[in-house]
Amino acid sequence: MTDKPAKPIDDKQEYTPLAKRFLWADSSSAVERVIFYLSVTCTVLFVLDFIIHRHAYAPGEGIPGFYAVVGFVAFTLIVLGAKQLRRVILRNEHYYSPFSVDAENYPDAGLDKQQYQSSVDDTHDVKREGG
Amino acid sequence: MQVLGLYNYWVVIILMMAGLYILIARYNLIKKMIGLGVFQTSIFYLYITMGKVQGGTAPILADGIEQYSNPLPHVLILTAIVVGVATTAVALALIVRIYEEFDTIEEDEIKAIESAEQDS
Amino acid sequence: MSLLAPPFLYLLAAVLIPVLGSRSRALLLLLVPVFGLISLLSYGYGNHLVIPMLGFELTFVRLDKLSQIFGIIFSIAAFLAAIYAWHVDDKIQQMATLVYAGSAIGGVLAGDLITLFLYWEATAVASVFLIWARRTPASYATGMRYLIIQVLSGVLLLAGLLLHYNDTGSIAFDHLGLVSLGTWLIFIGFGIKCAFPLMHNWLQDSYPAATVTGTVVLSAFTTKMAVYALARGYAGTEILIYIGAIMTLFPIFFAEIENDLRRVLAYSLNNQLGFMVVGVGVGTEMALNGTAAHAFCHILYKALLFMSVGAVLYRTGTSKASELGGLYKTMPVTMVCCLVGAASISAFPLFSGFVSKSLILDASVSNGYYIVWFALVVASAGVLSHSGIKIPYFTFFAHDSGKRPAEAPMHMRIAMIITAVLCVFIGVFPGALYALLPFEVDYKPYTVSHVLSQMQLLCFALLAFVFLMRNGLHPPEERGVNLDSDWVYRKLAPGLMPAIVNAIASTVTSAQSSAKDAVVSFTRRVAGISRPGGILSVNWGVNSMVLIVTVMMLIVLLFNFS
Amino acid sequence: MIADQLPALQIVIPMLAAPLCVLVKRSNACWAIALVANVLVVINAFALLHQVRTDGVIRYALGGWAAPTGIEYYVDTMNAIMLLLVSFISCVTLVFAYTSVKKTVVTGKHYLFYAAWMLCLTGLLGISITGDAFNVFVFLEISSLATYMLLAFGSDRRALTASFRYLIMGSVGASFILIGIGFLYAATGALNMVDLAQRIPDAESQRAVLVAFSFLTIGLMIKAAVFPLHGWLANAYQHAPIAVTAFLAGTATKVSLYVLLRFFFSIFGPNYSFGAMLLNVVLLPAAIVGFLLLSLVAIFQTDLRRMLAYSSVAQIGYIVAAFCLATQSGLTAGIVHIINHGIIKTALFMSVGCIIYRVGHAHIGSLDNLMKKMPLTVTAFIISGLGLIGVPLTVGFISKFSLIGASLERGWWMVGALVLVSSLFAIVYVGRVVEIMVFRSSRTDTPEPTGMREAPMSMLVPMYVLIGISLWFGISGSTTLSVASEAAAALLGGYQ
Repeated sequence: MTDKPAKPIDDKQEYTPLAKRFLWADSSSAVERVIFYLSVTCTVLFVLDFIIHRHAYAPGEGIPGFYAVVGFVAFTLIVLGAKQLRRVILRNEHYYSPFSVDAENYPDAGLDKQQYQSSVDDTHDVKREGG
Repeated sequence: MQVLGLYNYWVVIILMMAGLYILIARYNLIKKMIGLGVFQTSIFYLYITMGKVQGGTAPILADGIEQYSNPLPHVLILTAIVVGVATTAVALALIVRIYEEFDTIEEDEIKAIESAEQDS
Repeated sequence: MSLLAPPFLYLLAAVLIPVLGSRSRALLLLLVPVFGLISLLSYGYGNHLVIPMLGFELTFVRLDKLSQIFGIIFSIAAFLAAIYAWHVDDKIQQMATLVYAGSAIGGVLAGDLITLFLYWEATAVASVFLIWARRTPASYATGMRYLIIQVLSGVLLLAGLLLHYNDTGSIAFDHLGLVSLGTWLIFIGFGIKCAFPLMHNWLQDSYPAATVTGTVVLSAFTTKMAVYALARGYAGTEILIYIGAIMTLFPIFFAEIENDLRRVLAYSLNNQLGFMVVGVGVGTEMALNGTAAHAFCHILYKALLFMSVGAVLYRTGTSKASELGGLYKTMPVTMVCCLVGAASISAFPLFSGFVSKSLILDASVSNGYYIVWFALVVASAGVLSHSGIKIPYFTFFAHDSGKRPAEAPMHMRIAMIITAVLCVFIGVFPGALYALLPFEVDYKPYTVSHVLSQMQLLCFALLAFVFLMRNGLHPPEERGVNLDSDWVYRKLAPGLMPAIVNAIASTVTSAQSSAKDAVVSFTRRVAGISRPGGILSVNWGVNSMVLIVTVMMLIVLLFNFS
Repeated sequence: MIADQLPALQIVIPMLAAPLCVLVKRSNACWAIALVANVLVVINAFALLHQVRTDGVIRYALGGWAAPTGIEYYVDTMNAIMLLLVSFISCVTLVFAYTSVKKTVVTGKHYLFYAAWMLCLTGLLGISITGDAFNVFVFLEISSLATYMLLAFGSDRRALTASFRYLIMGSVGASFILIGIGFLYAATGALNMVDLAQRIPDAESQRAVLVAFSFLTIGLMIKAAVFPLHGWLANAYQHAPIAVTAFLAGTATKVSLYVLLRFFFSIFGPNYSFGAMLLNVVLLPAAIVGFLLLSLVAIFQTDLRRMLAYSSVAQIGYIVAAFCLATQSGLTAGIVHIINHGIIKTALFMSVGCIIYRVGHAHIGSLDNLMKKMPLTVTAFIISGLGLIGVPLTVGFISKFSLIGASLERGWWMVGALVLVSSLFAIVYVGRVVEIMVFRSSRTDTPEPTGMREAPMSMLVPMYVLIGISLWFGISGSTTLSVASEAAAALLGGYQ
């Protein structure tokens, strides 16, 4: 998506209380903090492996950090592998036919689209839907 | 000699083949009906021949007659003749109607007209 | 009483649909699963409703612990889907839902292969209407493809059951095993519905094409009925272990790069089925318990995920990851439910996936299938990547799409919350689920070493995600179509004829025109001779007909006198 | 008293109704007479079936002349079923005919139409009930002559040529049968079927019996429209008045198939027909090629009636293939399919009749979006179409299931497999029509036919009666299967 939409002007007060609790997700410093905690958790889990004796069934499973390594490596390889796969199999949305499911806009009939803020977003969205 | 002795069956076979041949080879509907008629007639002969008993006379109860022909095939074939006549009558009526509608009684011409209609 | 047997109850209700008003229809949809469940539980274990038909004894209700758990979860799924679809005012969809759910329940209760076949086909026919209900040309075409494959599965089942009957003289649906051509055909028939590798694509093709509510319904029944059928007929068949292992792995890659979130979920459904198939293949009591438990949990959290993505689609009109993002601001309830679903499918401790998936993993490792076990561990990390992270992250967070849709409607929220609560409940109190399983359970999911290893796996996978995002290595969401095996019949086969002609033409220039003519004329000839006016449907004249009669007569005489 | 005379009444009632129609001449009155006669005949047939199933075979000497001399009516389960099927379908189509005849047949000729109908019914019932070989020929010609007339009532002029061609082919076929009967008589001296069955084993070695067998085979194949000899059927079904097509599709070919059964199983016996005479070498390939090829042909048809006509020939192929198995289960499958196909094909032609009544034609391509305009008719078409394909819970499923089961039991895997293949073709040809009628929306360039409505009640009700019966038979398949297997047992057991 090259033409990223301009950030809509939001009135944060209109959000529900539940939504307000997640507003930190927009601030980069908070995200940094989450990553920090994640790293700490990972380290603790890794260290625990040396302290607590896990019961091993499969060969290699007993090695400390086995799951940590498998989790990290497997995830990375899957993502990178998929990325390579995409080079081979990605086609545009009209590949099968101009009317295939992938290319069609979801028909509006039966849908109950409701915009929270009607002022800014509606015109914008209509343009995008059409394109 | 036996082959010649069965000459009546030969007549049946020749008539039957002639009838079939006309049905296959002629396009004129009237001629087809003639062919069908010949074909059916051959069957009548077949039945009548079957009823014949060598040296037998007509199946009439009278003194001194020991052997007589089997009357049943004749009776049967009377029915078949009636059926044949009825068939011919219906067919001729149909031919008249076909001639009114198509202006021809040649089957190849009728088929040409029909396939033109089928396409439209 | 017999009319109140669960499958008949659903079918009966479906008949009522056309005459009811809009509200009472929605209510009926809600009530039928409740009564169906009551009716199901009121039967004792054993065979009921044995009806002689077609010269066979058909068993319509065969209740044991295996069919019971599937019957229960199908009823729950139908109930949840009914709440979720409360707003739908479409007789076709409502009727299709009832017939579909009823036949799926009928299928798992079927005590013989003929009854199974009847319901097998009924699910195929009923479910396609949930796709056609979108009423677009694309969904119609997709539905057609779906229907053909589903009916093919039924035809294979029928052919197999006839052969099997011929071999053994029995139509009982018990353990079959791969012992004859007949059982192989049945196996393949089951395999198609279970989305075995290379037979899987109907699933990813059709689920994103259905209606918002239709996909939720679709996700619950067809494949799990097939899992049940495999567990019943082919438990302990070793080939299933390897099929299952492949099934867990390959969809991950496709899911990772797929843009349509409902298709991502369809791939992830395929991957989860792999775990169940491995369980069936291992075939020990513990493994079968794992399969049943995983099917139970999976129906719930997959429905939850489809519901949340469906709610987004319902409000925004799209389910494409590239068009979404930042929705948490206005759809927080949906987001939280989606997170619960994501945590469940990723098997975080305290969520339902954890207590069921580990049964299968332990069963495979304790029977010595180490490589398969390792594949499943890798696949578990993969599940986190597409269902655990991708779905919630790119929908509700990531870059802000600027869309500010309203929160999902009340009934959808209720349905999602109930499902989410169930997911957590099972995760926290696994004993309730274990009590329903087909065999005695002696398993503690919450051991220190188990929780520790799972947390390690998941947290380091999360770390990898952060690492990849930070370094820009994670593939961005892009619009597009990813090719899959359906390419063979959607693109290759239709394109093959001209391609072959061209290949011949370019290499052998002299034979160019004749080759082209040959291929073209062959394809046309079949149509040509069959069309009106062609030799096969020509307007026969008397001459040719009598000629044929004569020739036939000759043939008959020839045979009779020889 | 009357209970003893049921076999004679079965024939006499419609036979008397025919001249009565000619005398009365008024359209509605004739229809009423025909209908009353027909209803009586249905009741009569029902009583006969009941009587046969409880008391066993009925042998009725016509005119009091005992069997070898006089003509005998012989009723066992097999022909009781045929009598009921024929008279019932005739009755339902007759109700259906009331409206459509008014529109298509020239006013003033209606009385002849109904008279011919009654004669045709007489003939068909006569063929089914008689126990005398020559009598079969006579009734065959009675029904055929009446059929030629009925066909010629078609509004299209091509009906005339279709009728004429059928006349020639029918006469050739009947003549072949006549020759066959003649040779049999020559070899055995008997015409009564029971006598024939007893005497043939002694005369088996004679060439005359052999020739008789060959002629009968071909003659019956023509009459039953078994593939390569089906050429007359498509045109006849396409151009006849639609009520007549519906009537004939359900009865005429089925009765001929019954005669085929009677001759090959009761008279010659399966050991002779399929053992010594290798009948399956001729008949089975013809049947299989027939159902494969003509299902394929049906796919490409542009006219709905012609499509159904070819599908009929294909279905006859199934029935004949089932007979060729020459086992109890094979015969049961064949007989069940005679009943089931008779019902669904009649219903299908009726729905096409409704379409023609309102739209004026049956070109498949221009029936788009008919579902909106004539929902009941199209629904009827879909339900019976599903039956034709053999979807579970329809009668077609019962037939195909038992046919495939029977072929597997005999060990002929290929036959079962080919039946499945041709079912796929059936999915295509039915599906294609349904797709057009239900899903394809009206093209914009053709003007909407104004005032198109659902077909009149008098056409819908009989159609739905048949569909109701077909659904009932489909759901409780045991009803038909048990009767059919009784009939098959009767045929295989020979004459007592």
